[in-house]
Amino acid sequence: MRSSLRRTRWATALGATTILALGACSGDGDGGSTATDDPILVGISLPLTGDFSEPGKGVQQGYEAWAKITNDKGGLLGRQIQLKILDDQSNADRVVADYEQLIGSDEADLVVGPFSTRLVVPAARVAEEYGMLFVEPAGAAKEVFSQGFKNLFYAAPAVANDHYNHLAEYLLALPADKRPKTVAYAAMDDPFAQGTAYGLKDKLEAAGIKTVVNEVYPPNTTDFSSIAAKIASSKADMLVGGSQYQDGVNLIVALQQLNYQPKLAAFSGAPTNPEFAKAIGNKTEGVLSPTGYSPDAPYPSNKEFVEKFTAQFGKAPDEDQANAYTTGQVVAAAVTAVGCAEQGDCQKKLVDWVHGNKVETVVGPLSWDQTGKPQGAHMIQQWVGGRIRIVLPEAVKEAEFVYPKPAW
Amino acid sequence: MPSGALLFQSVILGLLLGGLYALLAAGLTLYFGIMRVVMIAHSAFLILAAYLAWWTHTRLGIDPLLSMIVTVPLFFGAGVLLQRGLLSRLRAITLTMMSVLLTFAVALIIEGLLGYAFTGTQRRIQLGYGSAGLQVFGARIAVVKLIAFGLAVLALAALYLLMKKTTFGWALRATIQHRDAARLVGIDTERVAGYGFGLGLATAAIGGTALSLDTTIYPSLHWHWIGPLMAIIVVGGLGSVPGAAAAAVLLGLIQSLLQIPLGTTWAQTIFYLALFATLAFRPQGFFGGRLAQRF
Amino acid sequence: MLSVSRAVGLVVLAAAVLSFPGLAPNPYILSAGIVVLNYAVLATSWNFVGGFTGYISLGHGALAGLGGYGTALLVTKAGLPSFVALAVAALAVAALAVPIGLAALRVRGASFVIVSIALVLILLLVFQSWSSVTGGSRGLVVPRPFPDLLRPEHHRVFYYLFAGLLALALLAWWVIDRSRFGLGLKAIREDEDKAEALGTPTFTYKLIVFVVSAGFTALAGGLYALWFGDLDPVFQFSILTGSYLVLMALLGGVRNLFGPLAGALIVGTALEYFKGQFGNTPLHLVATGVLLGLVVMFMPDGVLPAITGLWQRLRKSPQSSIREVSAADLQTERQRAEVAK
Amino acid sequence: MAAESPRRKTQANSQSEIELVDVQAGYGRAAPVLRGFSVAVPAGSVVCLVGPNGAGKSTVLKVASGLLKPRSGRILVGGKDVTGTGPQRMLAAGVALVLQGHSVFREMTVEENVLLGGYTLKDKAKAADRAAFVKDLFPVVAERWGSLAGLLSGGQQKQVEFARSLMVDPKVVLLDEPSMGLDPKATSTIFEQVARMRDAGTAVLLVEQNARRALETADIGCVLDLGRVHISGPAAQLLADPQLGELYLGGRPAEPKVTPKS
Repeated sequence: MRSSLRRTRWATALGATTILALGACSGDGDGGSTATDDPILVGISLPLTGDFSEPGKGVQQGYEAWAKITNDKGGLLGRQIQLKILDDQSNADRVVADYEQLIGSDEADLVVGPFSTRLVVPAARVAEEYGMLFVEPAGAAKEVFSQGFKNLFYAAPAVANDHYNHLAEYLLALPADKRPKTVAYAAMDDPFAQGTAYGLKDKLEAAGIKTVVNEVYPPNTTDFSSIAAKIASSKADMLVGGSQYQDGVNLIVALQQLNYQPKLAAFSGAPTNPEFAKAIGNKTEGVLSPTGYSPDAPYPSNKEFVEKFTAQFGKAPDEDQANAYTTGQVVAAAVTAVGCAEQGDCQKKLVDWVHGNKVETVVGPLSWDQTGKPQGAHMIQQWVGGRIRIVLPEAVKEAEFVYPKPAW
Repeated sequence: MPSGALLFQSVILGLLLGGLYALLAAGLTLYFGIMRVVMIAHSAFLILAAYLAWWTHTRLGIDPLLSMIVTVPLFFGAGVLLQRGLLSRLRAITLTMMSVLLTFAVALIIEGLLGYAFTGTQRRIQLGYGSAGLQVFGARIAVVKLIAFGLAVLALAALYLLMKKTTFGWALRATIQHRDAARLVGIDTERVAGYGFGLGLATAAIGGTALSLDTTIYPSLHWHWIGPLMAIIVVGGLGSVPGAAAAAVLLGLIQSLLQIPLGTTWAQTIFYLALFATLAFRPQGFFGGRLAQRF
Repeated sequence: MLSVSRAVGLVVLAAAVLSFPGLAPNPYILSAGIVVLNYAVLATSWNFVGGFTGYISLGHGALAGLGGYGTALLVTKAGLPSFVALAVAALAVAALAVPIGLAALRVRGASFVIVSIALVLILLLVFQSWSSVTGGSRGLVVPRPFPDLLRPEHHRVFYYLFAGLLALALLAWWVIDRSRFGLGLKAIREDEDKAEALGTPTFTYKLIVFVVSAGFTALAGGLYALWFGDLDPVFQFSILTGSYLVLMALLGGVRNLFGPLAGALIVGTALEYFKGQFGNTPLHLVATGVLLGLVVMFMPDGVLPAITGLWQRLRKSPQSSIREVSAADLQTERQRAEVAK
Repeated sequence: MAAESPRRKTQANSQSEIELVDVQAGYGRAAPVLRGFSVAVPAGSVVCLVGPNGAGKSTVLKVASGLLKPRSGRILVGGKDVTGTGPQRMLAAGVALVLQGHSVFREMTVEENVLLGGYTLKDKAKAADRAAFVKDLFPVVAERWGSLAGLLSGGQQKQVEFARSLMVDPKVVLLDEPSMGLDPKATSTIFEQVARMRDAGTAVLLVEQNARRALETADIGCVLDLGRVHISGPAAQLLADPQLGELYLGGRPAEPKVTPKS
């Protein structure tokens, strides 16, 4: 299986011994083929099973959509894109082994990132040490960018801590008597989820808004009644959940059971999920969420992406898919500009190009600082009239911000 | 300083949780009593039952409680099969150790199959009354939690009556307490042991259904349950059902109260601290049970 | 006493292990070799307790995790050189194993298993929650001991380090196996009450061997941390890791010096195979479970004793003309091929 | 004796209640423990097996109760061949075994313990009759009827075990070291109770370390050594034999002491 994918791309670059070795291993008989008509092999490791399997599969769809859409248009540099996706079982040991295999054994021309911050850092280290460009769709926590990686880029508008920037601005611009005075935070013990909540917390605390509850729960928490009891008992004006999907739902249901009614409730992951409304008994009105992506966003490539993705998978893309697609777009832009896609010196050129340029993507134009951190902010969405709409920033809003939120 | 209302709320939550712990620990205690088997797969079966309840509700559209009509007998049968078909065939000398591994293997198989059938997505039953609550002396109790607790209490009461009032219950207790003597009064201890296992697993069916009412489930959730349950049966004194029940309620209560100052994660450590303290200072457990030291 | 055939086998094995990096076609295969060696060290370390005393610990993953975190923290917080930190961490874990052993070994069998599971779970909670020290869910980055080495070179160096550690663990096991101390331990495995009645200080013996086992496990965990570079509580404190070790040791044969090593080779390969075979479904868990179940039910003594038994039977009856090719035979062949390659 | 079984009276001495004939038995592949062992327990009598450690005394009881299948030889109960049937069948045939050490169900009441003795009885009325009978025979059992068996003293527990074994109205009760771990006072009580069981019509096959004390109660003594019967005869005769005393009964007969014989 592996050998059929192994290619003889280094032929000219590395000399006769390598040709012999690889030719002997590959056994596909076309050792004489020139580099230019071979497909570009893109190596990816994703959590297709285990704890992160759900978002992992979303990311997979995004990559597959990117490969299909690009290939339908003739590929990159006239070469078809071929994805090789390995399952890392949501395990850091695995993700490293996978990238070792993709780079060392499968000799992928390009590698792109896995899902979840916990897996991005170890994966990025492998890519870094083999000198590969590493654009990733999911390592949003600030820790990712403090490791000194030079080849890493996060393909989304903003890192976790900046997700709520627009909301913070809005709240702090309110007259003092209308601002929420107390806030309860509950965040999953996950760099990404905590990052979103704490980014907002830092800004609100700096403006003198009191934190009355600050709870962190492990990712495997299933019973939120105690956390909910603390929040309800604090009677905080505002609730901020650093959540992924199910934990956010569980927390809301537990709070509803206790009849806690905040003036504002924001959750990082859950409200954009298509099943969210039903899961909390359709009492969604006024619930907030930051988002890096909206299918309705006006960016040029987005219309094509939404259309073709929907045709391919029978539903509109959401953020995970869009981030993977964005990753593909960034890599494609670099490859097209530099004119190469292979291991070796080419990678350095690709890295340099991404550092120096702005890329138009389905989540808007992206550029990065030296650590690979994107320089943007997320939009704020809110459930208004039974639909989730963009309410902040003013420039792109689809509906008016509802405050205080109605009872749930 | 937490308010009185929050304390009271936490006490109520702790008791509700403790009830469920007690039911589940009762099953584990039964297995241990019968065969000195530490049944790692108990909580995997628990999650399996929760999935079946979820499936019943989501796919068939009927109340999850009705799934017990199928799961309780099914699990009873599975328990009998597990004991007669696998565990009783292990060498007696290494039974305790090997049974741990065998039931561990069963847990892995269940987890893998659940993941295969239902994916790793977190699932939750959405009931019409899921977010309803009752006001009780200033505390609010979720209706679903009350139902889960009621189920646990009913099941425990039924188990108690069965053990105390029926011939089978007597035979099972006799088998647990002195297997050879039980054989000598004419009890078919092999068969009773099999049924005892079935009974233990049936508690997992009920517990899983209760669990599914108000929490999220996912295939690897059983690891989250097995630790506290193990701790409970050791603290309660291995082999003692009343001891396990007392330890379950007490630890559930402490966990719930500790969450106020310490948060979710640190509060969970109470189970393991209690476990280590028990083994260090009172290996036979705090609530009876005389087997721990010997086994 | 080493017989000639044993000595030859040992030399061949050592040669095979040492020549592997030269033969590995790419760094990925080399890194896979490191993973298997790491498993072999861990399974052998586990076997100090499991093999000698018959006490089955599902918690050795936690001791390896402690070794890893200990090493990492001593490097990052205390500024010790990497390998000094590794040694200190291993000693610290061995010291910590004393109170753990005091709680776990006072009781027999079932409680020991429960404690070993609880150890993993509580350490997971602590290392997740105590994020100011451990980094919690953000993980902990272990600085490279050889920052200037390229990744393939880095793999090569660590391959030999792991091979050395494996040799050390095997040697220690071999020495204990032949000692009076080892005899006492084996008496515990056969019948603890009798051993106690015959004057073996069973508790002390169990505790000592548990501490030795913990020390080696921590060394392996620490070395792995130095090689791997990233620590995350979820992966360091996993019951699954512990169960793999048990499966390896049991499959290979717990009473045999090379049993865990053979088991690590087989299980390591099997895990890769399952992963490839079942793609993106969790059926690899089912396959692992079935394998564990089969070993427990039908081969609790492991493959090495089975093969040895077969070999002896074959040697005793060389006149039997038709040689039956059994599954175990094929396994032998395959293993020999693997060891040789 | 107030509580005598009328049925037994009529049957007395007509035949042996249980008879082991030329039994070979052992464990696993090891050499046999019993090598051609034979013993007969006549109705209404106490037969006591004595002998050194490892002579095979406990093995005899395991074979006689069906826990261990003999390799060869026969077991007759009431004249019927029951060789090779399990403990359930042996119990049905009228052989009850009381195990060495404590074997009450500790976490159950004395009542539950005793009634469990009648587990195989289908007839509720008969069970009630038997319960009344054993309560009469063992006053301690009646006194502590409602308490947890585990809370009783060692001697009391032994009596509960006796009572439990008598529930099915067995022809013969096999007692394995009934005095083990008991203080001298409790030991005396236990042997008194053994005699009462016999007088109430149940034959007893007794294995004892405390050989001298046991032979004082027994009607017939058997010295077992190396897996076969060495000497057997009336218990009083064995007791009086000085050579035997030296070999198997722990030295010369003690100073004449008052032994409560009932």
